[in-house]
Amino acid sequence: MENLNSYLVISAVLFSIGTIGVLTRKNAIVIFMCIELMLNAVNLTFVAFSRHLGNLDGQVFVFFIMTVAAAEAAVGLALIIAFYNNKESIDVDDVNLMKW
Amino acid sequence: MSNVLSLTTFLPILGVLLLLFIPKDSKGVLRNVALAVTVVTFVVSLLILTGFQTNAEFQFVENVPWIAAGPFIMRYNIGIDGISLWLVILTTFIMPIAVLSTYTAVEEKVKEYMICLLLLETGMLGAFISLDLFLFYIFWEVMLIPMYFMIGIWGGKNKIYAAVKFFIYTMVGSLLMLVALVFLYFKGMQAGIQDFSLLSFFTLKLDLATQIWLFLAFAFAFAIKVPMFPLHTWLPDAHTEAPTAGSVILAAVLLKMGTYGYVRFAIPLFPEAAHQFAPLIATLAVIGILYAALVAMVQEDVKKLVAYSSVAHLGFVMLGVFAFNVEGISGGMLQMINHGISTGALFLIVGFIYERRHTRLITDFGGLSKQMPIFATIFMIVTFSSVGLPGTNGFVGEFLILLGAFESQLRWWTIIATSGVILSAVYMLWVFQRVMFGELDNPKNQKLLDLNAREIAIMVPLLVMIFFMGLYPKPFIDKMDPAIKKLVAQVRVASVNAQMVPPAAAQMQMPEGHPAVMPQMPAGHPGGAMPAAHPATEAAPAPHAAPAVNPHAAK
Amino acid sequence: MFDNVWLIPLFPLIGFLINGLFGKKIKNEAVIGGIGTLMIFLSFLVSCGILMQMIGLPPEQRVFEKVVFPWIHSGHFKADMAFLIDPLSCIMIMVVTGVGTLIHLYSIGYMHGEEGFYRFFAYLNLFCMSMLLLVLGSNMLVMFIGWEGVGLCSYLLIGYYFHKKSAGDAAKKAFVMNRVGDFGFLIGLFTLYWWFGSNHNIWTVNFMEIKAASHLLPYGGVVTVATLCFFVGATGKSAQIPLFTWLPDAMEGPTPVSALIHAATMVTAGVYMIARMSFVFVKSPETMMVIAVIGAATAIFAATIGTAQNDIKRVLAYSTVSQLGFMFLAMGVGAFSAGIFHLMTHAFFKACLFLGSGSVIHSMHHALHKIHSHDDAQDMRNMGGLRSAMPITFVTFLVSTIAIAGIPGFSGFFSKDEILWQAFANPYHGDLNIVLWGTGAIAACFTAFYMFRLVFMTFFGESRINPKAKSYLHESPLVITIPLMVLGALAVVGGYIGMPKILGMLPNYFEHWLDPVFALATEYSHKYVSHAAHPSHALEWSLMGLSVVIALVGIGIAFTMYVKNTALPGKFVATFPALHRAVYNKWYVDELYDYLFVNPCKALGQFLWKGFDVVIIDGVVNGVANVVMGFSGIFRYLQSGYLYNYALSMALGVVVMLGYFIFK
Amino acid sequence: METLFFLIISLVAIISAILVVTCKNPINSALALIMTFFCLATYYVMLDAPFMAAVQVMVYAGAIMVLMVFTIMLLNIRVDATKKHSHKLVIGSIVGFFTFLNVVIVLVKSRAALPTGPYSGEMIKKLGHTELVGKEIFTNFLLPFEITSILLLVAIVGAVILAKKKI
Repeated sequence: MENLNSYLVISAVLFSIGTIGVLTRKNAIVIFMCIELMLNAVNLTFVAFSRHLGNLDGQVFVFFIMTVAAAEAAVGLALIIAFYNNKESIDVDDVNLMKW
Repeated sequence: MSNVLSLTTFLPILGVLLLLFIPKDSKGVLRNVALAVTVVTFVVSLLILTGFQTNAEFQFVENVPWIAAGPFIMRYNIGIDGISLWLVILTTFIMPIAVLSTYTAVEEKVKEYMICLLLLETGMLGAFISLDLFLFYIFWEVMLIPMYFMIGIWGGKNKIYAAVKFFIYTMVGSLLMLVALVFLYFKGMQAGIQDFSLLSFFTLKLDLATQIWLFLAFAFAFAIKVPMFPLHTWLPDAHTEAPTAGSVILAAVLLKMGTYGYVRFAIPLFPEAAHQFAPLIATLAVIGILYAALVAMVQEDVKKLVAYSSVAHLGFVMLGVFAFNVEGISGGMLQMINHGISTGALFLIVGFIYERRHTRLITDFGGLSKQMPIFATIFMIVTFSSVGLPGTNGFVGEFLILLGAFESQLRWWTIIATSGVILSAVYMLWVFQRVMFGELDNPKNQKLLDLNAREIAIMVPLLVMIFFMGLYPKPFIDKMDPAIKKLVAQVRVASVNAQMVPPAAAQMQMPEGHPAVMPQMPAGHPGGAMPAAHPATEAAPAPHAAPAVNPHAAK
Repeated sequence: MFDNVWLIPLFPLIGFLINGLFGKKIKNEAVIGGIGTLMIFLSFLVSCGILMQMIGLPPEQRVFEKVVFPWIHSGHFKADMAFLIDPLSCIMIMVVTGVGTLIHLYSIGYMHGEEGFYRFFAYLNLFCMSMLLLVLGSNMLVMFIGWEGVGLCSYLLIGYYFHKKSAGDAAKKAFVMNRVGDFGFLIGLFTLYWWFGSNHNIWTVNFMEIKAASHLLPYGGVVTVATLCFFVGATGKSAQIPLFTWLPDAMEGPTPVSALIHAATMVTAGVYMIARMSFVFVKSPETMMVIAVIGAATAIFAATIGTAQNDIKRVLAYSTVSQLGFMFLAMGVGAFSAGIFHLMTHAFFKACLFLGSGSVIHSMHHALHKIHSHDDAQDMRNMGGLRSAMPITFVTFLVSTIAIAGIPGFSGFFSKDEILWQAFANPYHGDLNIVLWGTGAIAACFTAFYMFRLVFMTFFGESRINPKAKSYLHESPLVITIPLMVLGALAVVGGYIGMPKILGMLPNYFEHWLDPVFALATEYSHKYVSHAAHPSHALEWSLMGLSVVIALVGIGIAFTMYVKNTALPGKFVATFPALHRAVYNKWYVDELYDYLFVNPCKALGQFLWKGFDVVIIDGVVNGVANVVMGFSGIFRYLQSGYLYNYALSMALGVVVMLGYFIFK
Repeated sequence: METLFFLIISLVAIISAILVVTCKNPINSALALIMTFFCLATYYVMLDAPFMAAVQVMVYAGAIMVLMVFTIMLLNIRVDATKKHSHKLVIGSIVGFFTFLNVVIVLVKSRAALPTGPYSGEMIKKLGHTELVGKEIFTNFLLPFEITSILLLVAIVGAVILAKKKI
């Protein structure tokens, strides 16, 4: 296997790219995908550490994160659809009901 | 039987669960179930009364672990003594009456209303029986929420303003209390106290500076709830906007929470500080009495008038409590119950005419005696009870308060406060005259119906209590007497200590807790007048060196 | 028999409960009135029994205390519901139940057909109960129940015709003024209790215990404070300066009420209270002087007002105030038994006068009602010449008037003369005595004048009533005239039990009877008064003669002005318009009080509410809220509502915090 | 050999991640994301976690991404080329960069702890990864595992309710 650090660096890169995506994109679905990317980056860290420490807890966590991600996907996409039904758009710039 | 206290407290919650399964639209069923629950609670609470032994100990104590979070250990520690006993009974007594009064007054969201009422009951009972400070705080906050909704949803025109004002006023105080509570806990930890139990805090010996700050925080929270001048302005608004049952409970029980807080927590926990502040609080109480009476006199809205009269009455309670003698505190406790009954009754009375006429302006009435003789009679009895006519309950409490305060160092305050007796007659009789006497000239009033059977049934228990407590208050006083004596002893020792701190500090080498070297102070000596009391804070090490356990604290 | 003393207040209470709760259902006036009267009559019988038994006992054993049930026990404080029987309370219960019975009987006739007949009797019974508690109470607190209870009943009965605004006002005024007095009473009570407790560890409000410990009290000082406070209580209840203005207004109540409450019984409570605590009062020479001066001043002040009133009941009301002044004068000069004696005789003749005036009003009202006239049935200017129409009323009224005017042979003479003599010859006030006596004597002259003015205007001369109504005037029914006759008889003979020693015909039973009660007071007074001057019998005889002359002068003036030369009063008014206006308007005391107390209080209340409560306190509260609102109004612009802004700030926050922990 | 493989996979993963962010068309983004997921699955294999790799492919690349692609197709999203997002782009990139910087600094400054657990690579290979993970989940993490089922149930209900009617 490779050095722990290389995995962590890859994970950091992926996470940062995901962050940038969340912050810059307007399409709600893309933002959503970027969040998945960030989650996966964290998953990678978990697995890498788990392997390094010889402890399976991290992998169990990944398992749970996946569950959460799945649930999130279901609800999040449902929200996007509901929003689209309402506004004919999934641009987050059109969502500003929380304004003031 | 040993769990009767918990049973009483949480029966209303069971009632709430029951109500959840009843459909929204069957209003009659909802009302009857709520009534049944409160009546059962009252009956169960009578078991407490019959099982109560007349002594100074806490009884029906239940003490089980509850939350242990790191250094914070909260226990479910409840129990009652003579001081809380009657307030518990008062609460369970008032609740069926309050529920019954809503039968025609509330037509919307009946289910939610009843749930609020029952939750409120649990909150109030819980606060009265808590012996764990943290538990008390939780119940204290629990009370707030249903009341907030009751004012905010079922209130009058200006309900949102009143509800928010009520909530924020109380919240400000209780947050301060929370801070003080946590601080007190850490102080206790240093002295080896492991939990939030009130009884262990009683044994805690604090230096005067700490006491003063903690007392101020507690006193502020309770002063808002009482409410004392000048923190009273939420009360008229809350009372005016609240629905009848809300006003009744607010006046009868919720306000007692403040005065009870002083008697149960602020004074015995920080007795020396309490002595320091007695003149200040007595001054505020006396100002409250006169001020509220004068303001009540010129009110145009009957309900607001009654609300201001509450402020005046509770000023009397505070005066009695801060007399620090048995007569004064007994009077204060009695007055709490009396106020619950007679002001509760007054709010019910205002509710009756409001339901009929949908106005509370005094000028809209006049001459109602002719049309509503039963109502007039009841109103009059309650009016005189509120005025404190001998033979009714109001007198006994007021008299003992004034007597006790006169005996203590608050003599001059008492003389001024006594003139409140005149003013109370002025404003109550004036409103009675304007509402009930005179020509029945408003055509809308000429078709008013007299009280119906339900309304009379609501009032009868209150009237019975008015006379019973006025003519034979002995059982009430006897049950609370030992607990009050204990409290007075606790406070008196502290007052001697408070005045003796500088010499005590000088005699640090003396065997600790040597009461023999302290000359017996005359009981009626002004606590705040001694200039020597303040430097105590600089001599802080002295009390610290003393053992944590106060040898005088009666156990 | 003594053990049954609790029956005395119990019977009226039962009457009150029956009539109060079921009176509306009973409807039958005879039954309601019968129950009310019977109950008070039963009390009267019990009282008689107690009196008989008491007479049978040697004087020093004539004290008995009966605890009915424990009332308030708290800390040091202990007050039981307990009754005290001694010669003084014996007299009082006899007067209350006796006169009370007669007035109940009278009311059956007088109140016939009134709406709320049952209510009236219920209140009347309640009043009797409270009054009996007041006089029987063995401690200050039971007395205070009665004290306030009679105030309550007075309120209820004055406000009996509640649809009249004036009645409501008068009722409220009476209660509030009484409350001012109660304030004094309470402070007095507290002072005494506190002083005994803190100095001698005697925590008591019981009269007998205080009496036993009264030797500990100092002369003056704290006792002056306490007794002055008690005296304030007495002025409220007994309508003395400065708290007298409620009594004339109280005439808004039905006439039997005026007779029972505002003449015979309740208003004398203050006198009774001072007598009850004579052993405390005499310990303060200052208070005694204040009482004497206030009494004398009230006597003359009210008498002057009485001369100009036209309402028959108002004249009697001022007369009552004036007579009460005499009683206080007696108390102030240490003539306690004389004062109580006057209280009793006054109860007879003043009750008779009020009931007589009630009889007149009843008849007038009836007659005016028949012709649908709206003339005032109580205004003496509408009366005149009633003598022939109402012979019984006239005779009893005249007898009582003679009694009050102080003509020898009638009861009023004995008591009033005794008071005047004591005012002159008492050892307390030194040079002030002559002033007190002089004031009293002039007041007596005024009394004779306005009372005979009343009689002349009402019963003599030509009839001024609407001629159409004249034929409807008739004597009242028996149920009304019997009490009149009984009281009239008492007004004549009642005085003989207390005949002054100097007349020598009968021993002064009354004074002997009360001796054990007031002996201690007399003993205390010896400590500081000089009793060197012992005025001679000759002086007493001559003063007695002088007072008779004074009375006759008063009567003579009245006769001249209102019978012989009826134009004189008009001329007098024309000559001194300002004086007449001032007297007619009661020296503007009401207006003065409005100006000094009532209006400032209202204005202050308005200011505190609208100015302080709403503007300052709520201003601060809402101000805080507004400041918060203002800030949040600015900060809310941070809430753009755009998702990326929130995400950005969150990420930024995470970065900054992480950075802080890394680089710290 | 292994290092080279790792580098290639890393390159693919990073490029496809960048593509996820930069592609104009969401479908392309989605495809790039799938690519990234596959790369991650490869990493898991390399880390002796074949079960995780399988789950990664099935759940993420399979289920979740299918859901997303369906949504994109269902909504028929237009390419969002029109709107400007210049300042957002800059600030977002800066924040992202600093995130990266932070993480890297943490990595540089810290040292990993020594292995503590009992599971070495050989052991995993011998006993089988799936079995070990299964044991862990069904013993130590039984309660959280059961609770996830509630989470999923709630998510299903929520999704149905949200998608059902117009809000």
